[in-house]
Amino acid sequence: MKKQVCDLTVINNTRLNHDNYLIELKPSIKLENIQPGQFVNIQVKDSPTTFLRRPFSIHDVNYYNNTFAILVKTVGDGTFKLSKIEKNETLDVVFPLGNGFSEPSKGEKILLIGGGVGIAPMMHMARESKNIGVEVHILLGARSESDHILVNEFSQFGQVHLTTDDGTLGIHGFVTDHDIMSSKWKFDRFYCCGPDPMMHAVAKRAKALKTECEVSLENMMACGFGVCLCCVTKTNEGNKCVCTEGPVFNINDLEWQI
Amino acid sequence: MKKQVCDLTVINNTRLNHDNYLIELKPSIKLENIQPGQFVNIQVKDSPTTFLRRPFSIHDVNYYNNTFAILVKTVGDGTFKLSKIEKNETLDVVFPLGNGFSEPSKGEKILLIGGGVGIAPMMHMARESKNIGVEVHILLGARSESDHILVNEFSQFGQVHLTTDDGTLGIHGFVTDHDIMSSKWKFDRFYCCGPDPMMHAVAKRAKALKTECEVSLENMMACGFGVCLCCVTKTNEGNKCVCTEGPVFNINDLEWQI
Amino acid sequence: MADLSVKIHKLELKNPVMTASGTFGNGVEFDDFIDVNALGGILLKGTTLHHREGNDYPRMAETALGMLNAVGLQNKGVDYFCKHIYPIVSKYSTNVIVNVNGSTIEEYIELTQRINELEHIAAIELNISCPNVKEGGMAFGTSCPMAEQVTREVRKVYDKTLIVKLSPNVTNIAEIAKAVEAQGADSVSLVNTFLGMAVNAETRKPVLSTITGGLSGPAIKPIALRMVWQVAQAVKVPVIGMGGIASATDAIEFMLAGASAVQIGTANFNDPQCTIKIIKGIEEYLDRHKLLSASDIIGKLQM
Amino acid sequence: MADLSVKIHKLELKNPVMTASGTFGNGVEFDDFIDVNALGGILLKGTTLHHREGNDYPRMAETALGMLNAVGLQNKGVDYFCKHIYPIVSKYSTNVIVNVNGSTIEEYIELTQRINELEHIAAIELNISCPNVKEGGMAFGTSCPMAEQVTREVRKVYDKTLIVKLSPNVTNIAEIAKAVEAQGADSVSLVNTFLGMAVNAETRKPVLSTITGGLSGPAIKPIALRMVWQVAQAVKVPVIGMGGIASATDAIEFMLAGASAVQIGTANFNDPQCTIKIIKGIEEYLDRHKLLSASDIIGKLQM
Ligand SMILES: Cc1cc2nc3c(=O)[nH]c(=O)nc-3n(C[C@H](O)[C@H](O)[C@H](O)COP(=O)(O)OP(=O)(O)OC[C@H]3O[C@@H](n4cnc5c(N)ncnc54)[C@H](O)[C@@H]3O)c2cc1C
Ligand SMILES: Cc1cc2nc3c(=O)[nH]c(=O)nc-3n(C[C@H](O)[C@H](O)[C@H](O)COP(=O)(O)OP(=O)(O)OC[C@H]3O[C@@H](n4cnc5c(N)ncnc54)[C@H](O)[C@@H]3O)c2cc1C
Ligand SMILES: Cc1cc2nc3c(=O)[nH]c(=O)nc-3n(C[C@H](O)[C@H](O)[C@H](O)COP(=O)(O)O)c2cc1C
Ligand SMILES: Cc1cc2nc3c(=O)[nH]c(=O)nc-3n(C[C@H](O)[C@H](O)[C@H](O)COP(=O)(O)O)c2cc1C
Ligand code: FES
Ligand code: FES
Repeated sequence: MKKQVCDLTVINNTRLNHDNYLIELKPSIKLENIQPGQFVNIQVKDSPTTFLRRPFSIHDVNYYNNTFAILVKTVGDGTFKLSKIEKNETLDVVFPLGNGFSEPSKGEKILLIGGGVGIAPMMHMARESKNIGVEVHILLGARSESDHILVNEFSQFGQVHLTTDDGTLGIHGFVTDHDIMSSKWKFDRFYCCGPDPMMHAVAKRAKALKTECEVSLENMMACGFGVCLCCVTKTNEGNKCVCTEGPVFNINDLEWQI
Repeated sequence: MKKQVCDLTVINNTRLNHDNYLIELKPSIKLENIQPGQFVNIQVKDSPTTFLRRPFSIHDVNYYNNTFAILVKTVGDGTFKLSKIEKNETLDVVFPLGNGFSEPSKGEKILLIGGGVGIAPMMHMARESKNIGVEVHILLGARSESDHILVNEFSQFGQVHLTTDDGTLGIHGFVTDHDIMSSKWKFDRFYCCGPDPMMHAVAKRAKALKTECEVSLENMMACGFGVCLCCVTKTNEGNKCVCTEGPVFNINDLEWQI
Repeated sequence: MADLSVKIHKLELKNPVMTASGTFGNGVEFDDFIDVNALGGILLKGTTLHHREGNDYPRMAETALGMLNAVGLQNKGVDYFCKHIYPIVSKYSTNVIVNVNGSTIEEYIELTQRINELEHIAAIELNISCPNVKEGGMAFGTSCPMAEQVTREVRKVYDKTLIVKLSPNVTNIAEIAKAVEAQGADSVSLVNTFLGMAVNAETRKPVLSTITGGLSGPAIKPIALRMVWQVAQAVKVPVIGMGGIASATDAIEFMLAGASAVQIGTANFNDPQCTIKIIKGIEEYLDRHKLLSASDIIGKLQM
Repeated sequence: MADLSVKIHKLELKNPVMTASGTFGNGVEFDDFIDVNALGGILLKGTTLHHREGNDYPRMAETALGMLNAVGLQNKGVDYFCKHIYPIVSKYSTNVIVNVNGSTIEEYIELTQRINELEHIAAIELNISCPNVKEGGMAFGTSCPMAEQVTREVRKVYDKTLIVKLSPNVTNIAEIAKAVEAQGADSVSLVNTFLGMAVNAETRKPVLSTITGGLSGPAIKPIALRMVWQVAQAVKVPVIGMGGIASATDAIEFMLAGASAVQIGTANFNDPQCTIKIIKGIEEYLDRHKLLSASDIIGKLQM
């Protein structure tokens, strides 16, 4: 759909755990064709330290109710203020932004890999992929048991695999330590979003396995729609804007040292 | 009492009319000896346009409950944010600041004149003056009937006289148009706080009547405790700081063209 | 309804609100958000003779009501511009202005000549104030002799409206403004960004790949406003003011201080529709103050 | 617990946190709020040879995370200072520094000589950067030859620690810093305020009685930090950094950029106890990063 800047109504703000909030938003215009991996850019009011908008992945879309959700992890004042937003308040949002993940084909087997709040774009991706007849596996990594959220929700769309850095839930270690990322599983595609070191590790594994792999980058952004040129990442074709030419990139196009 | 900077708990925030709020605050230290006319300086959080603290007169003191109140009129984002403060939240306040009105003597007859939110310091003044056996009259001016607040509360301490610019309540006109300010009343002192033009008009009348008159100024302040030298007013002895050498001045000391 | 039109040399602006170079892309990025033709004019992103990759990421740091950028004039060069961007921006009926950058006088001249051939480009803005490039850029804008020289040489090869964009990183901006005016500038625009820096205390490293970058946004408004006021008193050519403008009130302040038009930069990031709101706000202000035209506020600060 | 002490020439500071002149009165105004002796040093308000009334009200305008002031060095002159203020501030065990202002070289010299006689004044800060006075002030700080001359002459009559306070309103602050260092300055402090302006769009008048004033507060931090970094690389004498510091993190950023100590100005208005919090925060930072002393962060920015 066309890019918009509009006030969205908060339908729900649910605290999921100590630092994650699921905020459901309803626009007055009709949602259509939101690609998994696209994001929104939100104006945070009443925060003297938050000058620029804050970008968040579109977590899930409900076309029937005409709502979508974002998953917000509190890391600074901007996300803190957002976490306090209440039902019926409005948020000034620019959306939808960026390019989503490339669509898998019917019959393919894909692995969605989310680390920390990088799980955010994966719900919409899991839902859409299952809808078109793709076999979806979801690998979620977190620091500790209490950091794992939305596991049940993900399991509607495919088998969920878990890791924790401290071994309190699932496999002890990083996502790349999980057996699901080993050669025997033969996925057609990896889709990954999470902290940079994790995405690098996943990309390295993908290269080794010769599996197609897309990653969603979270570069710092000033505008979010391609005019400031602040959010660039190096690609084979020179600097590209993460906000408009990403945030999703095929790892083969990136100049990562892996 | 000694100047403090501390977090005060909001005991109550009562909306009095469309733009006036009465906020009751409780410090953890003991309140003593707050002079009528002294003020507090409040840090406004979550307002990107409110960089400096905002000064407010101490409206009333309840030594028994160890609380005091301020009267806030919303005029910009700082006062707007303050008006939204809720019970049990805290405010970061520097207080008590400035010098109060000079104390009338027992048996004297005084007129307290408040225009708009300039009525704020007069409640504490009225209460304290009545306590020491002074005959208190209170003259309140406002734009219109709906702008008059706290009339009943004031009437506990003396006779209340009202004016409105539009004639909807009390005498039609400015405070100086009220008969109570005519020569026949023979007040010992006028104490006045309000918009500049009003204070000038009152001062002029006081000079004509040869009545002692003190006014409380509201110059823009950066610090509130005498270090920035931004809040000065011209006096017979040169520039003086309104925050530490005022806010209350005897009109004879000011270089007003009246 | 007040007449909002203003003139910058030969340019007729239907209103005094333009966009600042580097913050508005080529305009087309805003087509989804606003009617670009409703603006007084648009400044395209900084163009150079040759393709430039710009600086490494990170190029941005958020600061107190402002931001630092270190983009470093990333652009595909003038050939690409003429072939691919010019045909697109030619569709706009508003004034389309190219922001011209060089590392040498020769580059400025050659680039200007190329732009001069483009019928639909109404003016150029000579950027002698970019703080984010190693060669040229701000060096031209912080030295009177260099500012004079580049203006003089470019003037020789350009006969449409020549705007020179000044750097605020100088002791005396009015002096530079007078110098470029004397060499034939038809207008001066100011300010470009202030050279600033951000440090990450935890990593003990500069935030930007280039260490320093250019500060923009509301934080700089008081300094920009002072400079516009000083320059407007010093020169006769029209002044285009910018620096932290985010509301109609901000724009009006710059106009009162002497700006014939304003440019909106960083505010476009926060609100892609702000330019339209600012135009409306200026109109409302004029009507409320019973003023008949935008020119009734230009330089009308009362002392 | 880390060793917080730093040295500025002969001054031994128990920690790198001082207060900025004009924002801390004579210290005594803060006795109710903090233990002034816990600070590394205090800068008293700007003093002149003769009594000055300062500028007319309004002297202040609030801006985006900053403020403009146009106080204009209101003070009662050096006689009054020696008689009434010096006896009071002598009670402090911390370093007490006088901020010295003149409209002519002769005034600077005479004032310095008077201050030189005061045993408990550890150093002077030569203010060649006040933007709010008609004569002298910033003129000395924005011209290399004048900055050199005033430093040279004052140096001749002063043998304690001589700090020269630089103006940020210049094209090349490192050059001025080098010039005053060459003339014998024992340290440079920067930045003073940026010349700015505020306009009231409704009344169409300047907000300040003096039209322009000095900008301070968080808004200026990125520019001040850049200047401190440039100056620290250019001179060998210790650099005292300031401009928008409001937290320990801010202070640490300035120290990483090369400041041996910092001054806290406008933040004192918002939180009269901020200096003490900043000292604690620096201590915590050093401990958390397992650094033994404040000097382990001075100029330790990693490129
Ligand atoms: C395309 C995109 C999609 C995103 N999706 C989500 C999402 O779905 N849910 C979510 O919770 N967050 C998401 N983020 C990150 C989110 O935008 C930041 O966490 C947020 O901007 C932080 O704002 P703040 O004011 O709370 O923190 P700040 O006070 O600005 O920063 C707090 C700390 O976080 C760091 N930080 C802030 N932003 C980033 C960033 N973009 N990359 C790396 N470090 C950063 C800062 O350096 C600082 O250390 C996304 C970012 C991008 C670019
Ligand atoms: C000693 C003193 C005592 C005060 N007591 C009270 C009180 O008891 N109750 C109360 O409601 N207000 C009082 N005020 C005024 C109050 O401080 C201001 O209304 C408040 O600071 C405005 O903040 P804001 O952010 O809402 O408005 P801003 O957005 O800062 O300003 C809104 C408008 O009000 C004007 N304005 C703001 N402050 C002042 C001022 N000091 N003088 C004149 N115009 C101003 C601005 O120029 C602007 O036009 C007092 C002021 C002083 C100096
Ligand atoms: C991300 C970014 C890129 C910019 N690129 C250019 C440029 O290419 N050429 C130029 O003259 N100015 C450039 N500028 C400066 C702006 O045009 C403007 O002068 C400055 O940002 C001040 O205005 P503002 O505070 O409204 O943003 C850029 C500014 C930003 C923030
Ligand atoms: C109200 C006020 C008065 C000042 N007076 C002086 C002064 O007398 N002498 C001086 O050298 N600097 C003076 N300054 C400048 C400060 O010392 C400091 O250099 C500047 O404010 C930047 O630091 P900050 O952002 O921490 O405030 C004054 C600043 C303010 C805000
Ligand atoms: S964030 Fe501005 S171009 Fe990507
Ligand atoms: S407000 Fe700072 S001295 Fe009065």
